[in-house]
Amino acid sequence: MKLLQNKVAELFENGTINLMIGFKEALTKQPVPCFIEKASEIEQLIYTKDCKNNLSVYLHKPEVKQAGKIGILANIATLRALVQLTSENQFWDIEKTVLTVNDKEEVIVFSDMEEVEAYVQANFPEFSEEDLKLLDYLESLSREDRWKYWTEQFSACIKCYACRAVCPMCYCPQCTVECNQPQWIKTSAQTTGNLEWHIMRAMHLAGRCINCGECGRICPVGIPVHLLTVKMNQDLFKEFGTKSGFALKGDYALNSFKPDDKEGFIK
Amino acid sequence: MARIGVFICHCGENISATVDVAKVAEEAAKMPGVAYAMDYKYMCSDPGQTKIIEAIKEHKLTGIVVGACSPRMHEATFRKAAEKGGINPFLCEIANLREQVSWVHPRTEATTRKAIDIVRTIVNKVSKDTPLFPIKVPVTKTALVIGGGIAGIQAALDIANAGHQVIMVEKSPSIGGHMSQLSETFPTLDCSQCILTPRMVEVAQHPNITLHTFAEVESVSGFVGNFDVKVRLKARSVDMSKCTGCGTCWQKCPSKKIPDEFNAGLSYRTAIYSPFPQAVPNKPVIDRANCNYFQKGKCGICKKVCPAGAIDYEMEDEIIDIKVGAIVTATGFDIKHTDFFPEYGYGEFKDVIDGLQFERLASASGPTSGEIRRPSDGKIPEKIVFLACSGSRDKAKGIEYCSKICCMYTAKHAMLYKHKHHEGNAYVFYMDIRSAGKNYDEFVRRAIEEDDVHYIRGRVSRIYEKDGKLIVKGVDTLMNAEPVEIEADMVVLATAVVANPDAESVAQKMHISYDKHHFFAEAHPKLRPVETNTAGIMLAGACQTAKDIPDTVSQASAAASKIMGLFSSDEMTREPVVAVVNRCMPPLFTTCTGCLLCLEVCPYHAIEREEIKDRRTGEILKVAAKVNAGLCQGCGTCVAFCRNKSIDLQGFSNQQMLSEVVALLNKPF
Amino acid sequence: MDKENKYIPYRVRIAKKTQESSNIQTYRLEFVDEKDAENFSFRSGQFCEYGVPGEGESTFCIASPDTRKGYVECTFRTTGRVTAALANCEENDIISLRGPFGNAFPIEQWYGKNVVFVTGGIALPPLRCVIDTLLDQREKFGEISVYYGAKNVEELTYKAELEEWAARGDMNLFITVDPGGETPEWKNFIGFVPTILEQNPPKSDNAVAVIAGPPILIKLGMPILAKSGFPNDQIYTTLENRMKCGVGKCGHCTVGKTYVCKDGPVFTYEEVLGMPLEY
Amino acid sequence: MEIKTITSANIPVFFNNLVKSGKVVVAPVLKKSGKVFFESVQSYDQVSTDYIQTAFSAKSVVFPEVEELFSYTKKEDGDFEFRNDMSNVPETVIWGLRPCDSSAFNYLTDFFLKENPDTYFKLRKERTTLISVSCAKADAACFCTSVGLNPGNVTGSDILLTAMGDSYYVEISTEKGKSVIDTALFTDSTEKSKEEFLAKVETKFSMDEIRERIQTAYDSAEWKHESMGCLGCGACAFSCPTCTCFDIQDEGSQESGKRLRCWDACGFGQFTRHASGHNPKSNQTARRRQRLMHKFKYSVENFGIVSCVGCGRCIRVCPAHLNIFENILNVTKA
Repeated sequence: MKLLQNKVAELFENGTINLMIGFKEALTKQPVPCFIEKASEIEQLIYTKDCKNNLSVYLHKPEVKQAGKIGILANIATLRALVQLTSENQFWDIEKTVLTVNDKEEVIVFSDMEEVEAYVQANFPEFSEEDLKLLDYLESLSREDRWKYWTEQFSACIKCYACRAVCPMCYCPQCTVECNQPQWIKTSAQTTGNLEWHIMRAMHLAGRCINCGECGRICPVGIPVHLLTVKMNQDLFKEFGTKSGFALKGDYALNSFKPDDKEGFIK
Repeated sequence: MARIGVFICHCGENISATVDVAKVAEEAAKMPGVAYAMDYKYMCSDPGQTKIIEAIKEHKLTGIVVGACSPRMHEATFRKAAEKGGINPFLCEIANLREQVSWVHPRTEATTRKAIDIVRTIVNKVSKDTPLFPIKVPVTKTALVIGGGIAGIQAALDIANAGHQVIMVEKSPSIGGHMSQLSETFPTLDCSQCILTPRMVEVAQHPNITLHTFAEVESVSGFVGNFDVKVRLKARSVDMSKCTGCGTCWQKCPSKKIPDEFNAGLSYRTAIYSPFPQAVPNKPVIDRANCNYFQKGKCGICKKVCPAGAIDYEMEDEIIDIKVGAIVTATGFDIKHTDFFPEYGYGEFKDVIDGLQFERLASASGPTSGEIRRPSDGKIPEKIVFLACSGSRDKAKGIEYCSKICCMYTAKHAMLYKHKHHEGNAYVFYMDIRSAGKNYDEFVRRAIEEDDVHYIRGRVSRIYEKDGKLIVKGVDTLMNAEPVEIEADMVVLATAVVANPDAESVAQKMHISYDKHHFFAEAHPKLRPVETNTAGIMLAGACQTAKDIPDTVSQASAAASKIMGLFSSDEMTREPVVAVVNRCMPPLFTTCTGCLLCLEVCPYHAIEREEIKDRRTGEILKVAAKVNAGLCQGCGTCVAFCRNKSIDLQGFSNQQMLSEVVALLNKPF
Repeated sequence: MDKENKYIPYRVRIAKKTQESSNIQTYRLEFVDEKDAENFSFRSGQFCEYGVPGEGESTFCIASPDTRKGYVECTFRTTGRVTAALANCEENDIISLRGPFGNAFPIEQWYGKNVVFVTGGIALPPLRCVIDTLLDQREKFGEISVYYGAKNVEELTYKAELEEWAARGDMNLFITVDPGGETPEWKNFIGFVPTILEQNPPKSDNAVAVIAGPPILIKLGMPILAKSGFPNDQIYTTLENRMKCGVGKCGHCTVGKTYVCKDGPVFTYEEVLGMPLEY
Repeated sequence: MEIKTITSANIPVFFNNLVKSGKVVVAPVLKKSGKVFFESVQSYDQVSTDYIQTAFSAKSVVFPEVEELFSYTKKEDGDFEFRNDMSNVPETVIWGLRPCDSSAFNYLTDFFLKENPDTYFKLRKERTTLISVSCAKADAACFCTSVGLNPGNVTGSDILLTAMGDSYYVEISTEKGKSVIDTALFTDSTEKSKEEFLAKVETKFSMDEIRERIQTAYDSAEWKHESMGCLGCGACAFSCPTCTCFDIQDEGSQESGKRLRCWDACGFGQFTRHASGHNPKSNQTARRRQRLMHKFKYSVENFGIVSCVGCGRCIRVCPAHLNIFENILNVTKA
């Protein structure tokens, strides 16, 4: 912990960063995001394997961007998000310094995104076993039962959009649900509109989701929404061999056509 | 609520025979937003249009729907009428009641219901229409002609003579194409080269024509008026500026056993070569695949003997970028060769030859200097059998179409042979004789009646060799299907005309469509036979379908005139049906996220990165996508792709599309 | 609004549609139900919710003076879904109307005083209602001055009315367009409204000022008026935050604890100074 | 106030009798996700008894997520017909609210009915009976004692039940409460104090201090830092028992459909955005400040009540783990 704090202190001192996004311990004893603007606050900084939040989502916030030079303490999901976001041209307006703590508890300060890319590729995470188990279970259901499962789940949704808010890939300044000319999706909390919203979100994240699972973790009504995008990613990998958050020059299945594509109709 | 007028056309009886047009108009009048509805016999006629114009004024219409034929037919007509009536032409939409309804359904109530549904969807769309204004784009007044055969030559000369710049790109070392290989031409029997070579020279010397031979088009991007073309100038290994065309190099070249393409494989050429004596430019290239120096690293004789020091082995392909406003595709054709016909000898009998080979045998510039001698032993054949329709009109061979020129050139071949050897016998097996064309039938009759060519209506089943003779077994269907067997010295197959082997890839480079035989597709088989579906790209010659010289030349001139029309003004107007990235007030500027993933999906490369800057400080405020309205073809791929609907297609906006769907789903009954 | 349920609208018919510029139109609305017409009364400064069922509601002030009964007028610019749907309406179409909501200008307190109006762009309509109310009882007021500007000539609202006002001769008009927005025929001022106001300051004795416009005009204009000697409680403005309910419930329009829809939209500069900068 | 007692064994009987009486009974139910939600139940065995706080409040009974304001139909002549029928709003009993929630109903009632009374809320509130259950447990997010409430607080409830071993202490505050009491099951109370059975909720701050310091808190420099983690979702507002912001939406075509009011949240970036693009509360700092100032200052000024009841839901639900009482403490720091 000290190692990390010293490193961050150094970054503040030599002017590399003027805002550090990291983790601190909350009253409830769990690690929560913290924002360090002054060297005096550095000692609250912690990093444990329970640091699950994907902090890259904060890099979209105008208040955070204002800082200009930002340090970010990233877990592997966050690193993937940073790689994916770079491939989507999202970081043209900030200077960021990326830190991580590896398995051996060494603090790594990446000098550029290429290094992050290499690190991600060398430590690319598998799908979580828990997710796979649930997905397998859902696969085992009949079509009708699966449909029932999801309609039941979505009927609880109240469209608070917390899933969107925590998602680093949901950075559109105006989400499709907010487009009202035409109004694609009913924004009132009714079951049909909910289904449309979640299906749409899954489609928009297919091949872009970096499997951090934040949306499922934070859903106030407990819908495992992340399974949808995880499943999409699984399928895209199976069908097209693409992995999101893997390369800076993105390989996005939905915007590219390759001559050896399975579907010949497009030729 | 908008005030929409609905005009239902009977199209004579084309629509009214199947659809209850009066009912459609009556129902339309009840639709929300419709202020006026009527039906009329011919909406596209002058009185019909006048009715539209008057109704717009009288009923203060804010939009109109014309239920008629496909918008491809009369959309422009009705939009002009709308404009005359005083409303923006893009507030006029067509409900296709002919192609989508009356022509494809029987007269039932359901058919009329479908017509009403279609009108309803379009009415709802029009209620969401916004005025659009044409886009002006500049025109680069240079034409690219791809292919230096007679089609390309004719088109290039016509355009150049009209005062515009022309760039001609020819794949082989010389222009001239297939026509330069021909002996005499039907139906006049004048010498092909005699009429062609002056044109070739004219191309070479024309101040408005830039000629690139031994060159290929690498890629085409851009759009009508503004194409960006990359041309690969293949390495000739000969410095054109130094070479005098003296011929020393090819006389001394030791690789002499390369089948000569110009003579259709009937003779050999060297590795450094100029294809034929009248070649334009008459300067050689090195065929690196067959050159000792390039293959084995030894030789270098040509370099040693060249008095001008023009040989350059280090020369590399060069890619040049050119900007052109329009393109003539005149890439020509190929023919099936004898190996396509196992039943006629697999290409193994030397004396079974194809029509092009016969041309070379009959040509004064050919390997036999115009003497018709058979390839195997050089003897003058006493009996020649000509087989018309070799491959053509043969479903089993996969070629259903008629190659068009074979009937004529077969008659010509037989005639040329008979003229040279009055004592010889010429037989022609044919299916039908197709000799429509000025003086064409007379020509065939002359072969039969004056030159004593034996025409046998029937197919040849087999050809085999026996005692130095080719036994041709067939039937004469006019003689009670009696078997016919001819002992021939030579057999000439009028093999089918086919597309070039690389036609598919050429079409893909040009973004033009092609048929299943890889012949390029015209925009409309009758009314736009010269244009392709890609605006600004024209077709000339046999790359479109089998054609004889007069047809080819006519089409080439037609293509040229289309281009001259295009070049007649400095800018042209385009329909505003293009995609646009939305813009709004600061601080948002646009809802576009600048992810630029759409750059990849645009087939026309019409999307670019835009930096929105503060007007005073120049600071970048936002990065977003931007559509180049000139390049955009309005295909809508980006619209479908954009996650948060930041791109919309003018005239087919999300709002309009959804309103159509909603109209269909929310119908009152 | 005396209806018990504030959310059930009146039905009103578009009696007249006037295209002010390419995307600005004025509707004269008459009640479908005569009883509604009798029950409906409003005061200058109040606003309504105008709606196209199926598309939603949009908030505009009432643009016609409370001295003219039997109809209400509204003027709006097409900016979003609802305004687009409204703009798509034609004469005789029926739309929905809720209101009137909010407070009003204390016109009775202005009797005998000079009144200065400062406004820009699409913010003339909320003041036009006041100006016409004053003109309809012209004798009760002193000098009436109007400072009005728009981005360009095309975007000036109520062009015909501006000419009528000019022809009256009993009011001072300072009509301006932003630099670059003028046409060759333009004879009036060129420059931003605050600039013109500063260069031609109104007399502040025995006078009240009313200012309305985009947030930037209000923010720049009010200090200039104050500098010209208008006391803070004699400068009035009308704020236009996003509104949905009109009755101080939905929360969209809040400026601090203040609900613009219920406590406003008319405020004095003094009141505005006491609010956070959230308008 | 009437004090009675009921044996624990009789609680299910009382509950099931309420169901049988034809009322809709809404009670806490444990869901597969491990969270407890209010929903309509048929029998007491569905009811969860072991929970600190439900994930969402019960406000949706009187202020539904989506409420139909009216439906409309366009007639042939282009005129509209507006219909609003609330006759089928059921008599509802909310069972198992925590005392903080029932006091939230007091605020809601003031908010909706004091000025421009809201027809819809009024009717729903009239037809709702609140039977609360005091808290025997609390967690680190609970802070009712800081906002002047306590785990056994009776305000707002029609009936408050407090478990005391094998019986319940019953406080009946209203006539409505009395009317649902099944006299056979209840006996008069043997005066025992309920205090010892209540949870101990730590006081995080003193409202008296906050009340004073919040007057100048708008300009605190801490807002930015305190809101840095806020992602602008609506989870806090939607789970809050006193948040009342809503949006009005039309569903349907221009021919027929309904006008709905649905929950909205002041944290959403679009919430205050003008059609022109101008946004008076243009950043999350301003929006978070609005939410907190509203709870602790504005509602005091407008209604005389702090509109935060210390239920702790927003703390538990926040994806960024923002803590409302920490925020308030920090922005009112001397």
